[in-house]
Amino acid sequence: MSGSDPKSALPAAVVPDRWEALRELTPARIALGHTGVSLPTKHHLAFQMAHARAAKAVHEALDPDAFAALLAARGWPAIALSSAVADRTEYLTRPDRGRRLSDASRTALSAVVSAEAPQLAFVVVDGLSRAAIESHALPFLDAAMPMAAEAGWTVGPIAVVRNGRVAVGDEVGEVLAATITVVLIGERPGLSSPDSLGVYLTHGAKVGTTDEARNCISNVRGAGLPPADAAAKLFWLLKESFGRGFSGVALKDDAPVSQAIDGGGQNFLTGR
Amino acid sequence: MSGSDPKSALPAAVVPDRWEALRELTPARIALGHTGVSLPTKHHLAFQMAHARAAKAVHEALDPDAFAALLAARGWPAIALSSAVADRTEYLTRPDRGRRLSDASRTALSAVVSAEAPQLAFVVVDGLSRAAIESHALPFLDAAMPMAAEAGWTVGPIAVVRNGRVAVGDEVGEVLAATITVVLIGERPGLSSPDSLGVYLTHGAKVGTTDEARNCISNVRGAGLPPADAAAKLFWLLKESFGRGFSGVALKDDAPVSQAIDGGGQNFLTGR
Amino acid sequence: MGYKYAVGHEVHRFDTLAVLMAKATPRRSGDELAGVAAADPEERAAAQLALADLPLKTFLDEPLVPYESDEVTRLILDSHDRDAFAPIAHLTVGDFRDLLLTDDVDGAVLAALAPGLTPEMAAAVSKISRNQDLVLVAQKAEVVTRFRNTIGLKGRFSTRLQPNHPTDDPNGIAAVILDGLMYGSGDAVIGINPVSDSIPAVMTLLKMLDDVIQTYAIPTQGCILSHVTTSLECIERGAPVDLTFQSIGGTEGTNRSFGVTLSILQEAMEATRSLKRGTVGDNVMYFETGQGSALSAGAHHGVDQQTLEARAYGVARAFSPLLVNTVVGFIGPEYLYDGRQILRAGLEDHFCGKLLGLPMGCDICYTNHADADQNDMDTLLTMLAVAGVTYIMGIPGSDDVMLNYQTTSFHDALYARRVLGRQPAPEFAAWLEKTGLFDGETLTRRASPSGPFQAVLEAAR
Amino acid sequence: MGYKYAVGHEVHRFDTLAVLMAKATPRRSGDELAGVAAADPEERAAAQLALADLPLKTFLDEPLVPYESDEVTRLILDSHDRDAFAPIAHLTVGDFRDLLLTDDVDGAVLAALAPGLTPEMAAAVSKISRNQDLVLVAQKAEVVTRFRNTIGLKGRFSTRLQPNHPTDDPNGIAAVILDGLMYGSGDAVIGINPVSDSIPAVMTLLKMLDDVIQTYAIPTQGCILSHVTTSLECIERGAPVDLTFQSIGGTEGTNRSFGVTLSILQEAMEATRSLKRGTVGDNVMYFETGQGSALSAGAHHGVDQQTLEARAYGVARAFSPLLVNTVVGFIGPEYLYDGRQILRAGLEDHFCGKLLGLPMGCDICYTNHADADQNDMDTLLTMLAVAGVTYIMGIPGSDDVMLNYQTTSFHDALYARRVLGRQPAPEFAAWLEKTGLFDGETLTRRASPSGPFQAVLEAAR
Ligand code: B12
Ligand code: B12
Repeated sequence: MSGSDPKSALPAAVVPDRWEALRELTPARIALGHTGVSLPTKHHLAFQMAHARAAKAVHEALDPDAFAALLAARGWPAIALSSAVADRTEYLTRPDRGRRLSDASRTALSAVVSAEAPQLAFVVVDGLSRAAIESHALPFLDAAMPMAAEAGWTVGPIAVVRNGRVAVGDEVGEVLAATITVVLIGERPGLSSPDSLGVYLTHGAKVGTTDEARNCISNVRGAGLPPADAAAKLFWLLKESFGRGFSGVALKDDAPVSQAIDGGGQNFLTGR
Repeated sequence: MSGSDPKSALPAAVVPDRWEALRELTPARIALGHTGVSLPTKHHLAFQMAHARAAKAVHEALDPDAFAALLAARGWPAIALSSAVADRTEYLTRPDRGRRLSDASRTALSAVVSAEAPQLAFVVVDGLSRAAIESHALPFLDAAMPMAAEAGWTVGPIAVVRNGRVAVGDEVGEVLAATITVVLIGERPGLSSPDSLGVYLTHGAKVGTTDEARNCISNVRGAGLPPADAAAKLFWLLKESFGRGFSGVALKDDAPVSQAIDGGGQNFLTGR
Repeated sequence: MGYKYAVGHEVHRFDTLAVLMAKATPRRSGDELAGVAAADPEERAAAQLALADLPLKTFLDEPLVPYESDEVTRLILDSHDRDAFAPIAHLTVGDFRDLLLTDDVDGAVLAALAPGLTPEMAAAVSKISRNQDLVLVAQKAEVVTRFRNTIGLKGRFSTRLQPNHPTDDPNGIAAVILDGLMYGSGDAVIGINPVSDSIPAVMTLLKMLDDVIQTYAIPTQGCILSHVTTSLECIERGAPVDLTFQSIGGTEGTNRSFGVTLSILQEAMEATRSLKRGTVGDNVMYFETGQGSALSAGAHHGVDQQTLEARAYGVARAFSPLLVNTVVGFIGPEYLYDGRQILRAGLEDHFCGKLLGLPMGCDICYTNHADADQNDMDTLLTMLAVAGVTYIMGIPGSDDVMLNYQTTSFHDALYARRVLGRQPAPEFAAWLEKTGLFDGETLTRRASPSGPFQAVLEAAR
Repeated sequence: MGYKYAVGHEVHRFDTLAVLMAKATPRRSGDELAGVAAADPEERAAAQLALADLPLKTFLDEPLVPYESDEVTRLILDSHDRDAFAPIAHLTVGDFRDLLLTDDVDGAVLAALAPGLTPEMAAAVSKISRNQDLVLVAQKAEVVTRFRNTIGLKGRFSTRLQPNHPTDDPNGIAAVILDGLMYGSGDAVIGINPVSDSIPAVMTLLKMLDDVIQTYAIPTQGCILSHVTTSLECIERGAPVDLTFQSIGGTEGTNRSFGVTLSILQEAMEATRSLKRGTVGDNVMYFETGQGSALSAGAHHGVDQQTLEARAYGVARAFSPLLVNTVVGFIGPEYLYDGRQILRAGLEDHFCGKLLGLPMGCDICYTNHADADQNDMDTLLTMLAVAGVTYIMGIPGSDDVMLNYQTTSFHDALYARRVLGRQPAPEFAAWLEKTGLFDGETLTRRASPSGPFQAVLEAAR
């Protein structure tokens, strides 16, 4: 948009905000300025475009075979599965089906169950963001798998589920008879965060488990919690959960907080 | 809804209107009363139901064969046709297709064209109300056909068109080379008038004709203009149109008005 | 020539200004029917971004409908006021939106700008505006017109009393008029759509309407919404015509399909004015419009329906109408598919009309073949009332028993007045008080109206 | 047992009260998912007609969710105030709608009725109400609550400042708080959703929020929206907690899936009150709700989602909250498919909450997987503002960068205040004036704020 013309009787419309420098501190859309009480055209239309693109991305499902192959290439046994949902459109309105494996997948998964139940099962689910899985699931597992190995926890085959919800992990965990099931899932995409990964931990997961029995690590991504840090947080929670025999609301994250999060030194607004 | 309870501190809600007797004069929803400034529950919900039923009726198309058979039974040559629309859902969003005959129908119609072009062509079209055709098209034609015969006008085969718009008559008229084409069509259904018939007269109709070139007789139905009266009005317009060689905006209905319509005697509101 | 916008690797191209305008329009079935709509929301957003960068003056240089062959284009460009345009001549469409939203732009500034705006400019800025912008800007505008009362003042909200009857029966129509008056309706106009085009029938109704207004000394105007040529004939024959009505569209071809030209409208305005029936002003024309009519007439020139609708306002303003009305959901789902599309179109139309300096009302309505219901209408009604709509329709129980569609009821209008504290036109409000029909303050009916209505109500018991 | 309604030859039967309620509900995807929705609009209309004839007292005799196994049902029925109910005890649901709309029923009458209403009664009457009824009735209600300022007065319109950050970084959060304050946001609460459930991280944020409020002497309250048990632990550890937050649902099972019970909520309310941090009142709870959560938890008992939502308000009102908020489009299309369903649900929720005597706000929002956009939000925002919504969310540029959804922006709130002449809570408005941040009258930013903000803004250049 062009600047104002000095010959014009009408004043420049957009009033910028004086604290644009604070944008460094947050990905939030601050200091947008205003025209009257309203959002300037520039920001309004940028938002429209971001929304159009975000909404489009929701309709892409993961290719579980390709992703399972990546895992296998790392030497981790993996199996490609699908939820009971038929397609992406159905996925949006049928969470009940997204929480269950398809019949074929349940059969396939049952076929790989080993005699000894694993302590840990990882379940990789596209959820609402394929991009989250494609960008952050491998880095996360690259950090988490060695930790598990070091801790001596047995790990079942990694399930990769297309069109799944968080609770699809319950069925996987139940079939594998895992002590703790960890679901990596694509969180719903935000305008500024198309690739946010969520990590859900459930002790003794089985079909019908509800959310009070899980713990959650959210916003795993570049601008959020880096995958490696998320794996470290998971590790802390896993230890607690194995130790106490449960997960969920009663299991609080009481690990010491890193410098970055407790604000480092001074807060610019309070001076404290 | 029950009346008010004398023990209650709260007054009766619905205030009736004192002119309910005027309802005799009009099918309009007058004298509904009010609660505060709002419509009483009773009338609000009756309206909802009427709307649900009216909206449902829109989705029913005419069976042109059955209707053509009825016409044939009266000794009038008739032909069942269809517009270029595939189904009722498409009908609603594709008026362009509803204005054209399907390829098959055009071929079929061409096959019945006679050497001598008719002066008059009737086209019966379901439009937005199959019920209008089923209720009023025969009574209308029962009055109109003898008038045409008496006037000595030659009449082409009656076309019965499913899923058509007014302008589908233009293609029929063009194929038949009729001097004047008269379309009987189901008007969009109202809440209180599911079966309203419209009659459109076009002199020299051909594909591409627009509405300024037509005349219209609307609201042909029980509570509106009775079919026989509509036929009489059409007869007046036909005579004028044949005489002057055109139809449309420039052809005004200047026939004397019946008692009923010029108000009979006194108007209750003005006393004049 | 052409316009483009790049997003990431993709470049969106828009070959012509008409394509750019069409693709920048929020989704609606009519543009899809015409084959001019954006393929998806991303293309739409790209078109909006490209349109925002377009200099406003482009619309003066590149007519969307050819100047040579279209009298509406000629009217718009020939009557464009360059001086009024000067203060915004350097702006892009995006800048213009920003400007309209500033606090400095108030009703007076908008009024001064109006003659400098073409309908295409108004349409363009509406396309890149959010619903809230359409409300906020329109609310600032004040367009005042007069005939026997004063329409459009701030804080006022008027209604057309629409007493249609399937056989034009004068007693049936009178019954609805009485019902409406008792509900405080009718300050914009008492306007009857006659079911027939019969000149004697229309003469009868004109006489009856005049009798009602005289008998009860109602400070309002009457109108029979027959074809303009029928009204002209009635004037010729000495009928008491307050306002002359006509449906209009945004291209010469559309108007031709309606059986009108600019010169017929001019003739009608002059003939109606010559009767000098207005007491406080001489705005004598009443126009109705609605998105989709140009496409229906095959006269849309590849231009989107909302832009053509704004061009219809360009026609209207040449005749200083008392009232203009977008009959927004009237035609059906082929142009506006559902409640959401009707809502958006209603807000756009009202905004564009007000920006162009017109006394915009809205027939907030839907048909039984559209995917819409009373709740959708309540929503649009509330939005438009906040936006300061000049008037809406008033029909008993929302059901037009002749035109076969649903519009706002007498009750609906009272709801809007109540929740937003709006009043009828001042002369009419005073009359309601005086006749004891209605308490203007609380909008409640009085138990026993005094004056001339007493007898008629007594008889109707 | 059973209910029926005859239309023409057809008789519509509804086997149970739950079926009747569900089928009378305007269409939404969540009820279709649960398999309880009406088959078509005709069945819906029939259910509404049958529901209108149902005596209100039926809801006292026939619990939709069993009394024995559900503590929410027990709470609702055991705390029902028969005296307050007496004036309407003889009414049907339809009569009740009629009554609510009368002029005699004003804010005071509504307040007196509230303890006599069960959530199911409120839900039932909302189901047979048009959008305009939901606005008109809610507008009459006045629910006032207090902590450090006064929320909910007539003519006021508050906002929660929601400065979320994807890593809970205190400086990042502070940047958004500043942005919001400069736009006049935050009088309802400054409320942060922490990305983690880490107790130390939450402690840090609580301290920071308290510092901000103290440093600038802002007459408002802070809240960290962690799980109630986390808040309790923080109180234990001496953190400065103003308000305690919790998501709640309308059945015991839903709440259990959220990890809460009524007794935990009671404990939280008492612990928070014991800190005595409020200056003008002691409403210390903040609740969020939203249609669909019960079905998601498999705890819906075959009851429609809107009725269960109203039951969540039944839970809320037992704890005298400062704020209640329906996060209407938050979960996604499986419960509310598109803008139209979100709009209707938002109006219903607000209406039911106000009827039950709650300080209802609305998170006017949508996700990227729903068929909704900013225009839909503008519409709901305008409707709710007319309806007198207590507060809405304020987020920079509508984009929550942690929760991943779109809600109302600081600008949106100013729009609503501007077009409807609403003001922030009185204490907060006075503070905005005093600090020179903001001109309360015109809602425009002042060129140079005085006081403590000057330095911080200078540094941010
Ligand atoms: C929808 C409608 C319109 C729409 C048409 C939209 C469209 N393009 O689809 C709009 C708003 C543009 C319109 C305009 C006018 N209309 Co009109 N319209 C109707 C309505 C409500 C429904 C018609 C219908 O259901 N048709 C059936 C469907 C299935 O077929 P369709 O092919 O889609 O419809 C076509 C015709 O309806 C035609 N059409 C619409 N109105 C008119 C009017 C005349 C005189 C003619 C010849 C054709 C015509 O337009 C459609 C597209 O071609 C009727 C009232 C009714 N109850 O029927 C009045 C009605 C037919 N219209 C009427 C009038 C007067 C007009 C106008 C002349 C008003 C004016 N002063 O300008 C204009 C111009 C008409 C023209 N020459 O084009 C009168 C006719 C009176 C008479 N006996 O002559 C009616 C009866 C309403 C009334 N009483 O006022 N109209
Ligand atoms: C949608 C949502 C909700 C919805 C869930 C709706 C539904 N039933 O579908 C509602 C509003 C009910 C909700 C409630 C709560 N939520 Co929540 N929620 C989210 C959100 C925005 C998106 C989740 C998502 O995309 N999932 C992926 C989809 C594809 O899978 P899904 O199977 O459909 O989703 C399931 C899970 O998301 C689960 N879920 C949702 N929230 C939570 C929270 C916890 C702790 C757990 C274990 C599970 C869980 O519910 C869904 C159905 O089972 C995330 C933030 C984010 N950016 O991801 C926060 C988030 C996960 N929720 C959070 C919190 C704190 C809660 C509450 C505990 C708040 C409270 N104080 O009560 C409650 C109760 C949760 C519970 N135990 O059930 C936090 C978790 C923080 C943490 N690290 O533990 C997050 C990260 C947001 C935040 N920062 O505040 N939530």
